[in-house]
Amino acid sequence: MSVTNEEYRPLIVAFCCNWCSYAGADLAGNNRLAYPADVKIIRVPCSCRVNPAFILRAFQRGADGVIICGCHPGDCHYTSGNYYTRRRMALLFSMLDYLGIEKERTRVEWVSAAEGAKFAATMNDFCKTVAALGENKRLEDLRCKK
Amino acid sequence: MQRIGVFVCHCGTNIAGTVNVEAVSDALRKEPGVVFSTNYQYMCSQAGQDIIKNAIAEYKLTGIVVCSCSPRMHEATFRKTAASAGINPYMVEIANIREQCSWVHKDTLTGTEKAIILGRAAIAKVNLNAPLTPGQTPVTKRALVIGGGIAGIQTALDIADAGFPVDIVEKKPTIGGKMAQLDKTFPTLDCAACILTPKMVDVAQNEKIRIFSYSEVTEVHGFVGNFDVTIKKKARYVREDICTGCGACTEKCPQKKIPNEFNLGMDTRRAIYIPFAQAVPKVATIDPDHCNMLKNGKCGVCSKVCTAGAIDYNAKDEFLTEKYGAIVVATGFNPIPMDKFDEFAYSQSKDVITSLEFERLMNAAGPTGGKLLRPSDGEHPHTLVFVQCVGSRCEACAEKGKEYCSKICCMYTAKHAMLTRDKYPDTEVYVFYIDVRTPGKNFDEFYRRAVEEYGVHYIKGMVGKVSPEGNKLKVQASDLIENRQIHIDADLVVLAAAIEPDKSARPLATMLTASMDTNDFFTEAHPKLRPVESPTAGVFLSGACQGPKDIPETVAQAGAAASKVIGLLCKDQLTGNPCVAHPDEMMCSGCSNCEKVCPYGAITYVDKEFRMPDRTTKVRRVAQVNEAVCQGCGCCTVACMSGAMDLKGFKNEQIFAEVDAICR
Amino acid sequence: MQKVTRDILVNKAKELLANGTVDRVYGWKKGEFAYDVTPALFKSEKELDEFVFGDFCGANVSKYLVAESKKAGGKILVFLKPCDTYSLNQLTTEHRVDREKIYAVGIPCEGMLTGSALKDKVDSVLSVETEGDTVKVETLYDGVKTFPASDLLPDRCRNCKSKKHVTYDELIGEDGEVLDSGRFDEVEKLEKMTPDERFAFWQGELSRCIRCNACRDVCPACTCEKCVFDNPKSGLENKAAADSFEEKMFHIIRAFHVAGRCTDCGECSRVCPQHIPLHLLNRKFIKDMNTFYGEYQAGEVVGNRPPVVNYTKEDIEPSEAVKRGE
Amino acid sequence: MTNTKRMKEDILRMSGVNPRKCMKCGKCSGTCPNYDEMEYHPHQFVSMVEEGRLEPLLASKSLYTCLSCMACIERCPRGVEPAKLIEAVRLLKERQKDGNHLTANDIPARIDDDMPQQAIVTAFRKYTK
Repeated sequence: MSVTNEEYRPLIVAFCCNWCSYAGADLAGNNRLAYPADVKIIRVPCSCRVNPAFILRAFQRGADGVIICGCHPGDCHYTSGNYYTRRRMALLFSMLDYLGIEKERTRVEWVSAAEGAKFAATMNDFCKTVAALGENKRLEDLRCKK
Repeated sequence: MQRIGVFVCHCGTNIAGTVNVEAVSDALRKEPGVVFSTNYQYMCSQAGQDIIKNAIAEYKLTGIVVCSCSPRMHEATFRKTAASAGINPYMVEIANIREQCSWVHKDTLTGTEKAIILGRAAIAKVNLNAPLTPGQTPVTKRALVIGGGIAGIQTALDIADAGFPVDIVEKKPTIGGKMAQLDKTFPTLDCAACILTPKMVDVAQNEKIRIFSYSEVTEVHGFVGNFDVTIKKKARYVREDICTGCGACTEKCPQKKIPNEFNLGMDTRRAIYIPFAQAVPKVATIDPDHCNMLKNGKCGVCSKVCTAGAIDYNAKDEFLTEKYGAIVVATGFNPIPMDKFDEFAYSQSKDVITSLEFERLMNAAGPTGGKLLRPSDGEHPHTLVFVQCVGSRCEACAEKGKEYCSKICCMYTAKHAMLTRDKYPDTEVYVFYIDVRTPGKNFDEFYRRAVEEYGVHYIKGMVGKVSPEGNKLKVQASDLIENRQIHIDADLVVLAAAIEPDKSARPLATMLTASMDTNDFFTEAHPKLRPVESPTAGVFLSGACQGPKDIPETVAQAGAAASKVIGLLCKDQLTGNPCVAHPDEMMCSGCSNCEKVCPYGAITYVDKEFRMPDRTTKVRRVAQVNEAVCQGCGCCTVACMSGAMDLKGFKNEQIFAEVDAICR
Repeated sequence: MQKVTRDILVNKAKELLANGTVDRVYGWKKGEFAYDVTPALFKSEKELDEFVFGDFCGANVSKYLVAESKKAGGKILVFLKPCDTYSLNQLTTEHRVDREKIYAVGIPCEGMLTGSALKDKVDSVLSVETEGDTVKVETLYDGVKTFPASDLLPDRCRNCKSKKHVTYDELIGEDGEVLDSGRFDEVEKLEKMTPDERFAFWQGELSRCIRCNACRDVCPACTCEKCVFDNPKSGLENKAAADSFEEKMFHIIRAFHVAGRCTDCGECSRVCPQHIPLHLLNRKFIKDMNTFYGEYQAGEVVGNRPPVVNYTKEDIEPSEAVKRGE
Repeated sequence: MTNTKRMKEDILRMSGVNPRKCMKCGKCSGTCPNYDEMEYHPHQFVSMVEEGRLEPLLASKSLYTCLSCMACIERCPRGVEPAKLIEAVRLLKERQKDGNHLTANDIPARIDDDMPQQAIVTAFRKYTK
């Protein structure tokens, strides 16, 4: 990613579960609810498919923020996947914070298939937060930056 | 290396209006593995699909990337297209450049840039895709219903009606369950036996249905379509095939003082007994705990009086293993024990009874022949107090009560009060309630009739204390509306005990790997959309084992569960989801972490022999995934430290590749 | 310092070998120096001559049982300190050892000294002796020096979590109690820093990492058949850390993989040649799990379900979890 | 914060009771052995504290007619513990009485060898606002 642009744009990776959040993102599209193009969505069957290594890899390769979206607790298509996500991410985020990495760069949001507006609002808010933090310098592979 | 074709859709102006589709297809042509890239007005149209098919043939494509609308829209379409042109449908990936790009971004420059990145991610993924084939498993066309109450009976009848064989396993000597013990049913007041016993007879006579009464499920193996179930037929010491149910033995047995479970201990039965007149199967059963012959070999009266020669004192428990395609749980409920509720003096006075005991007292076949008489002295009671919510809605102490509303008590208490006043107009009937909950067809009308026509005293407030004094029960309660404390000298106090799932449900859930909530009710696959299925494929729920229910609801759910079973048994083969977890046995450490998080019980472990590089063999414990049961959530892949467990279609390396492509 | 002597242990080993209860013994052997005692397997009474026991026998031998207990032959005798028994239980829970093949003798522990702390204080050690709480060190150039034992104790012993053996077949001496240690104090201190200070702290620590993998290789929770970092197919393969990211990546992922399974035995920090306080990463996870999901001690009971592979419907949200320190 | 609101918070803090758990079943009052002597009954305490109607409670004799038999705590199906709430209202009332009967300065004069220190501490708490 080039950073020579006059305006800094963050790079956001969003992991969305197939059943709720990905559908929520589709609904945001159907309703033409705009959010920044900085957000790139990766589809996973369930938020519990997201390995902490995926998140670290995104940061390594230059992502400035990573957000994981899943079904609301209790609504998981696979009954319990997002409960595990909640535990894993609570622990991982707390660890990243402990290592001094800005806690605003990671987020978990529960977005249902009906919450297109929430999806767009969440992404707008997250982009704004991450943009305010600036580039991710604390968790990146220096070789990936030109 | 894959040979990938990229197909960018304009979707009219839906995509092309914001995204420079030409630039996208040009940019993606340069990606590794891409041998063909084009764009077209409507990729999903017949003409668009033909472009894909022709390109597959012409460029010998092995992978397809379609940059179009959401995969939730047309992934299936393009997979079919690919399959019809001879490549594996799972070699198709969709880059969502409509819902998640052109529709949400206004600027052509950023839209185009993002579309290219999304396309790149899809190409990176397809490069690592592998052809997937859904597994096929045959279906055993037989169902098992566990529990022979009204829920189990209705489910079995409905399944049998569709032509499939069904077995009912009932732990008691007869089917019928709780409904057989009821007197009248609300809100129509028809007699429970009159509507239930014909169904029991139907079950007995239906040649598709086998009844294993006095039996229990002891082991369950296998998975949807292919369960192996071990059933223990407890020794009843009477040969079912010979016994005619004449009842001669039950009259001659010298052991007379055994509390009769069917009448909740309010009268007695013999050591050899038939639970009630309309029992199905109507055969006698010997109670081994009380039979003299079985205990010390001294008696044998029943054997002498049995003209059919059905008595067999040497009978043993029998185990049989049967195959089933589907299992329906219908284990029902019980009232909770009342002995912990000291304040209501249930253990101190015989005249404090539960509602189920009241049902038996009012029933013509009950211990009093249908006359309402006090259990202590057989006198006719004049003042009756009904207490609602005993143990229900009770958050304070879990070992005593239940946090949930038991749902049926408001209605049956109204019924009891009404029937009492109807039969005995000389009585005064008080009902103490917290709320009267009557949602249901004709339910509130029924309750109002109890108040308005039958003059039942409904008092908002709870009974604080019942103390036996002489032959009276002193009831102290509050009347919240009049803000006073009431003292009533009652003759009979009836407690609407909370109901709880049958104790057999918890071990059964473990055997079935079906999940339960903290109250031991079975959980549904989805609380709204799949209310009669358990999260474990092939296991269905019927009746009160899933939550408190009245009879019409139970019957409705029983029918719904049956229709789900029929839908399953109709299939000759089950086609699985090919995107399932798959362990790399060479790397698996056998730690069981994946097994712990699997919501479907799809993971088991085996000890397997491996050849080592030095030609020795080593036995290691490794995970096995049952592909027919796995639903592909991928939870196990993260629980696996070594990365031995991976998810087909969403492999670790595929997701890494997507991340890398996006962050490039 | 130690209340049990070498002779007690050797006699016990000889007795069990003689009566056929076991056919081999895991213990310790003298290293090159007085302070680098190493775990070793003894297969006969004669070999036991080389058996040593003293204040530097800190190595947790439970991990050696992963391979040893799967081999043919009879039972293996192993002497376990209280903290080692937690590891053995955890390994049993994960089916990594065959508990039936192990004869565990619990031994009391008064804290084990570390060679690294000693080397920080003196050079050219010839011999070390302890008398009570005083450690007498004979050196080549500086003569005899004495230190209080507490100066040479690693953090895991200064903040010992338990003197209770959670599994054993036999016990030498009296069993102790689970202690109320201050093992999370250091973590709390870090939590109270600003993110910038924390980042600087960890940057300073982790940048020293030379990726020797000693922490992983000694860790009784790291027993995977093949580590993700060694596996080209995992997408995480990384033999040597090239920059600060990869050092962090390795240690975050390693700490995450052992989260809920780490018994806080402290071996990682003991063996780290760069003196990185790796236990502070593991303890952060333990502390978080305790506060978020209720007290949990890995290895306390066989068959326990670690919090990371469990859940309740009322769990804390990740956004709340990171806010907690504010 | 209004006075009532602060008083309510004090009561809830002192008692540790959450009156919102009450489902208004009245079992506490049905249980109460001294019901007729009480102007306000246990369930009314719970709902009046929740509604913030504290003045009538503070003025009521019921504060002293509660026997503290704890039957209502024992029987409450929701674990609301009305007796603790009544006790807290009573404490609040005590603490509001007049001014400070005992100030810190008064204490040294009252200390002698026979006086247990506990008694002084208790008295100081009881007789001081």
